[in-house]
Amino acid sequence: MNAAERAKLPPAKVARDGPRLTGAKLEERLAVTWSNPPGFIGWLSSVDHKDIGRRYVITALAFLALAGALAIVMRLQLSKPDNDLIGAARYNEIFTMHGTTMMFLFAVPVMQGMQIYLTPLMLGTRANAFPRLNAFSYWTYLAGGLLLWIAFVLNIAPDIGWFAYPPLSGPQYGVGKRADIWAQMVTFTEIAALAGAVSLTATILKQRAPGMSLGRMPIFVWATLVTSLMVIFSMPSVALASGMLLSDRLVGTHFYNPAEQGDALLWQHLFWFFGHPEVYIIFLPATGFVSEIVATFSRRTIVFYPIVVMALVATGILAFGLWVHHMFATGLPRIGYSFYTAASMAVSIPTGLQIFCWIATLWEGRPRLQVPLLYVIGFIFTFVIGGLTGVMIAAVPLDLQLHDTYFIVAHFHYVLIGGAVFPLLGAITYWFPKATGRLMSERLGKISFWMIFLGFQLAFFPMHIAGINGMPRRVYTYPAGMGLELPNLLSSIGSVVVAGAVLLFVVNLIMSARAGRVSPSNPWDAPSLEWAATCPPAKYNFPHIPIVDSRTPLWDAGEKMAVVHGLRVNDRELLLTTVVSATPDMREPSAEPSLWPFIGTLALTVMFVCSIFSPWAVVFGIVPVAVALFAWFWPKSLNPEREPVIS
Amino acid sequence: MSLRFRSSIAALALVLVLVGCDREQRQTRGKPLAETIPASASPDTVFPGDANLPKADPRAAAYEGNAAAISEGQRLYNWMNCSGCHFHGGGGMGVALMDDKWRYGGRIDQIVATIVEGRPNGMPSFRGRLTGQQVWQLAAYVRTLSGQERKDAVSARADEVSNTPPQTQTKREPLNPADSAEQ
Amino acid sequence: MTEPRTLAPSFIEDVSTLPTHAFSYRSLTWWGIMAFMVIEGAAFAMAIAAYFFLMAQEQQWAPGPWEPPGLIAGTAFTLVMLTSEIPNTMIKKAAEAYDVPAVRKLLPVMVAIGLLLLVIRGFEFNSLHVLWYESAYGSIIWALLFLHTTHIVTDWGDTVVLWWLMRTPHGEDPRRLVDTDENALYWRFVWLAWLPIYILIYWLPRVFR
Amino acid sequence: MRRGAAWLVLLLTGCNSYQNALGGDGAEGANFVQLFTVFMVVCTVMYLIVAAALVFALWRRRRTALVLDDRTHHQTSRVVRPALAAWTALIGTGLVVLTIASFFTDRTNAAQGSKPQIKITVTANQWWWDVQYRLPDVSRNVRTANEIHLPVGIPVKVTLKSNDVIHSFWIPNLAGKQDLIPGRQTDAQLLPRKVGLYRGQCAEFCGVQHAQMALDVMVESKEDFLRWYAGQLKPATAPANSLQLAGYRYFTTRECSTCHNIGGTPASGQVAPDLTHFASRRSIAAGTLPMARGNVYGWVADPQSQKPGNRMPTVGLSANDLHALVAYLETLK
Repeated sequence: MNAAERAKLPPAKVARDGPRLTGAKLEERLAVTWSNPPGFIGWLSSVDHKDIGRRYVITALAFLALAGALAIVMRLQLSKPDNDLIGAARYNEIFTMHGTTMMFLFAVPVMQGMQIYLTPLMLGTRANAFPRLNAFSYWTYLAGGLLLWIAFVLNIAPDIGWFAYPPLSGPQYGVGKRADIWAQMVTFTEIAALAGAVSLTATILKQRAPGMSLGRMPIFVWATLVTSLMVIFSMPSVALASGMLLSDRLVGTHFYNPAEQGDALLWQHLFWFFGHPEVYIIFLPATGFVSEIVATFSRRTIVFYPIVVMALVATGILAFGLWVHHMFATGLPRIGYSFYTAASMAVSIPTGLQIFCWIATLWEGRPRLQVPLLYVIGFIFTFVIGGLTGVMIAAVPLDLQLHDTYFIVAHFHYVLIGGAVFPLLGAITYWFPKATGRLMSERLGKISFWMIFLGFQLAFFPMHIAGINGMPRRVYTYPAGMGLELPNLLSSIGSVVVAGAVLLFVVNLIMSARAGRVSPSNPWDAPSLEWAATCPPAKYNFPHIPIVDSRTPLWDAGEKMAVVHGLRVNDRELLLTTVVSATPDMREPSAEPSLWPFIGTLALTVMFVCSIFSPWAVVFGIVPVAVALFAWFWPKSLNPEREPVIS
Repeated sequence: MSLRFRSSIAALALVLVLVGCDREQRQTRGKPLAETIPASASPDTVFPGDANLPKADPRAAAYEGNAAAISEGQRLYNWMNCSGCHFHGGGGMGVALMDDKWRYGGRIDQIVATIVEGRPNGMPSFRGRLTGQQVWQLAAYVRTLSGQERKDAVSARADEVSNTPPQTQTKREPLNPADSAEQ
Repeated sequence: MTEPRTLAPSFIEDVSTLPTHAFSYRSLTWWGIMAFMVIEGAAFAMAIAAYFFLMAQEQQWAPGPWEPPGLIAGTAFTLVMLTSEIPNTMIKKAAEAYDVPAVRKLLPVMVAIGLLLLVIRGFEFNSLHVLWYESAYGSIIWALLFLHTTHIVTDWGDTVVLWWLMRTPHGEDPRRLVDTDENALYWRFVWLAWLPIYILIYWLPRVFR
Repeated sequence: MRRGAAWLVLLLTGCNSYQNALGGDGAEGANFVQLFTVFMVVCTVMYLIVAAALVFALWRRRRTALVLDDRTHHQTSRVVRPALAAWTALIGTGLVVLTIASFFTDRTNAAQGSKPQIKITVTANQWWWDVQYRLPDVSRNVRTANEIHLPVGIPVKVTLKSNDVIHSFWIPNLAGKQDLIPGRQTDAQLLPRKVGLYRGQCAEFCGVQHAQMALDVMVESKEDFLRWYAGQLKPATAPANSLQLAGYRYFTTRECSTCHNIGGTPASGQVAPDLTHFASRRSIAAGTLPMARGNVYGWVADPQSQKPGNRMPTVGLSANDLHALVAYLETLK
């Protein structure tokens, strides 16, 4: 029977004579089908979204620790005026490493890691779309991070700041290979982010549990969808910009050379067209965490779900119209600035509405003050300050004073730590039992929360004052007598407190993972599907794909969980549903574990690193990359087995 | 984890060590080498095409292929208005620096001597006008114009009007026979 | 802390009768391909924006001493690309009709066309009348052409492998016909993306001279 | 609460007068202070509303049952909808007010530079400022470095250029910042309102010594300014004794003059700060060191230890040459 004939048969007539399985027997078979190959090779080959997501989060936390250590070094250097703890050149490398690592190697990847881990569980599916792409995403991210940090160890770290303005990063002033390493690191991380975003988008659109229409998706999934689309639309811009920078530096193009009618501002436009959305790529998943935590710990659904979703979408769209507010001091036509001022201020409307909905949910519900909710409360108290200083610097006359000062440093740490890291820590505490099967210590959790919350205010609030007192950002020293001694000393003390709190959080993580209280499958009595899986989830996530008919399936389920039956057990079969209403549509096999994504990353790494030195590396290096990709996509041998089905 | 980690470290370290990380070392004060003018390289010991070359100067190693030194040299090349006569290596009133013809030798210490002493037919002496370190930096840059320096230490172009191909692509011109014999 | 609710399954719906492949937006990979087309489309859009940004720096375009690029190679390339949509559509239709022999016959045509395009592309680089290091104008023209060439190369490689794959027994699997269908879709993106670039490289430097 | 207290304490203890965005000593600076106050008030009110609502929401049901009520977790009480409308209206109004305030302040700032009476070109270099006063009569132009003198109450137009990378010109007391971008020309308008000494600083990261790229700004009465200007027009003081003469000789014939210019002498380098009236300035090396004999010694002897990575090489002067040079430089009032 050839393909054409087979396809003409009505689908229901396909021969099925496998055993109908259920209960423990079914789980046994599924566990075999969905397990990784044994040993280290199997570990490298894993395409399980839970493995990938966990690796992403742990790696990102390691980079957080490294970049945090650099922050402490910087704070020590700045703790008193005219300090000579570290020299100017080293300081510049350190703040570049700190910013670059935090933005590209911590904030974006950690959010994506959480999304990769949680999304399929929340959607009630067994794997994400394109699992090998997802594995490739992680390896590429790791390669980019290693490139940057190995360069730092070898004393050729970039020293151009995390936004690398040419001409300082260009061929004449960016001496050596430092700027190239920065630009290639950006290429790695942006390929990783794009690969992850493609996988997440397809997962969300096609793999939702039957009945989970768009209007019933958990808000975190909405945030993930918006974020992934933002990655898809914004990252190409920085890819192009850093590609042009590399070609300026390597083959002497003139994109950023004013003497040959290039323009240094071209970089700033391209970079911030990516760079501003990037802030929301970090922040929106955090608001997703907040919505989930608030709903669970208030024990009621989020008030005005449609408004929260619209706010996410609106923020995602507005984010692309703001980039010029990073360039108010560049002397562009003044009249155009008003538009960007208005747009930048307008962003506070959707954010303000989200905050309203959270507070209203707490007000309507019965809040339980456990650690995840404490982080949310800390988030609101802190983030709102950052949001309001953001409104200030959207105004051109204010920005011209405050731009590039410590006021800005304070602002974006309030937004990024208060707005993203606090919810992240809450989210880690919240989903920790899901990933490990054990609960984190509540007592240690509370201590570290209060330390980080108060330490943060101590470290970053005085920076507002330092900025107003005339301290530009990115200075390795400052003279005495300018009113900068006290704010800087307080900041330094606060930063040490924050570091201690983060350390305590990590201690709590490790101790609880080993010996924490064993968690039931739904320890917080949460409403969303990930809590229908066991803690930690089985490799196949769900023995039966659940059917959903509300936004809070676990609260509304009653005694029994509605599920579908009829998926293969000897094959990694997924249920695809329609994009809007999520009615069951197709069954499709998901990719098996494979070493090729890892090999593909190795080939890519060789190509990228060598292309720092010679343009020909792109030509010759693409061949092994192509070989790896084709091996990766080559279908597995045709499977003549009959179709055993579940249930 | 550990194997993958170790192998990437090894691979990257290999690449980076091969290119030499000290190639980017900034020496702001010209230490520890004494920055004086090479005594052996006075005009009467250097003749066109002379095979009687003095031994290579040990200081050369600190400047040849050093990205920071070459970059400083590039800046000085403009500051000292070398391009006024030599243009961007193509030559004009002064001799071309992009080609393989080195009347007074193309080794870095020979170029240092040329800059310090000056040469007949218009090349002024910079003795006492530049510090020793600056002269060496300048000489290191001049060598890149004919592709003598490693490509990973030079910059593709400066932020100026350029009518030469990018320096990272400059073909390495052979030095004249007398010099190649020495090497 | 409430006790975990053990939720026993209640079997509501049988999905075993659902198909295991489908064309167009029902397929999962279709969404992946769309996402990649959006990514690459965004990259082209940014490159085009950069082109206009750099154009605004100049008094005339093409600037200074540079002649606008020669038209022959670029126009020939455009014509071949447009013509290639005929076999491309045929492949797409054949795949959707499960006509494996037709797909096997037509794919080498696309491979040959890709090869021809790459050869013409070589002549295009030669007819730009400017080098990438001569001015920002040269840089952006080369960048646009280079960016598009990478798409020709990747899709050509993809088509070669697909051709090979379809000649194996795998070709009988309807899921591979979905792949073929989506490869044809991607080729449409490649030539559609070329049209604005063709105008930017070859015609604007004449119009604004 | 914590916020307000911190503001108070830190502002009172940590205030300086000569590099402070809240100084308000120029027209634009004063506009900033006004607008900043408006924003602070509005933002503080908004913050207090959010904080109060959050605290109240948490406090309201803190002792009610801990068990999930299956029946009520979807219902919304009646007050929430009006509260949402009120909140949206409040944010909307607040933003409109702030946007309008910002727009009109920006218009005022832009208008104030329309009739400048003095034109200055400031060119940024890694890591110092080249300052040139431009007059219709070119022979009366003055060139100095790292120091600007301005007469009080007179509008000034500053043309901004860069010789290398992007810098940013920022004198917080007088006005907001403006970038100096190679290949582009930008402008800043200054209208100083109060006599005094201010400090400006580069605000865009520009390389290894970005931290030490400051600018002294003297706002003087018109008479003082004119007296200073007349002084600047004069050529450099001639050496008066043999030590100074030796310094003069060294300067004009050796490494110094390759880069530095001293008006009225053969030293005519153009790539480093003009030193014609070096000793009359307040600081050395773009605000790195205060002007004092010891600092001049330290700087000339080994600039790389004072400001590592800067473009002035350590020459390796002999003790005699160093004494002579410093003696000569000190005469350049």
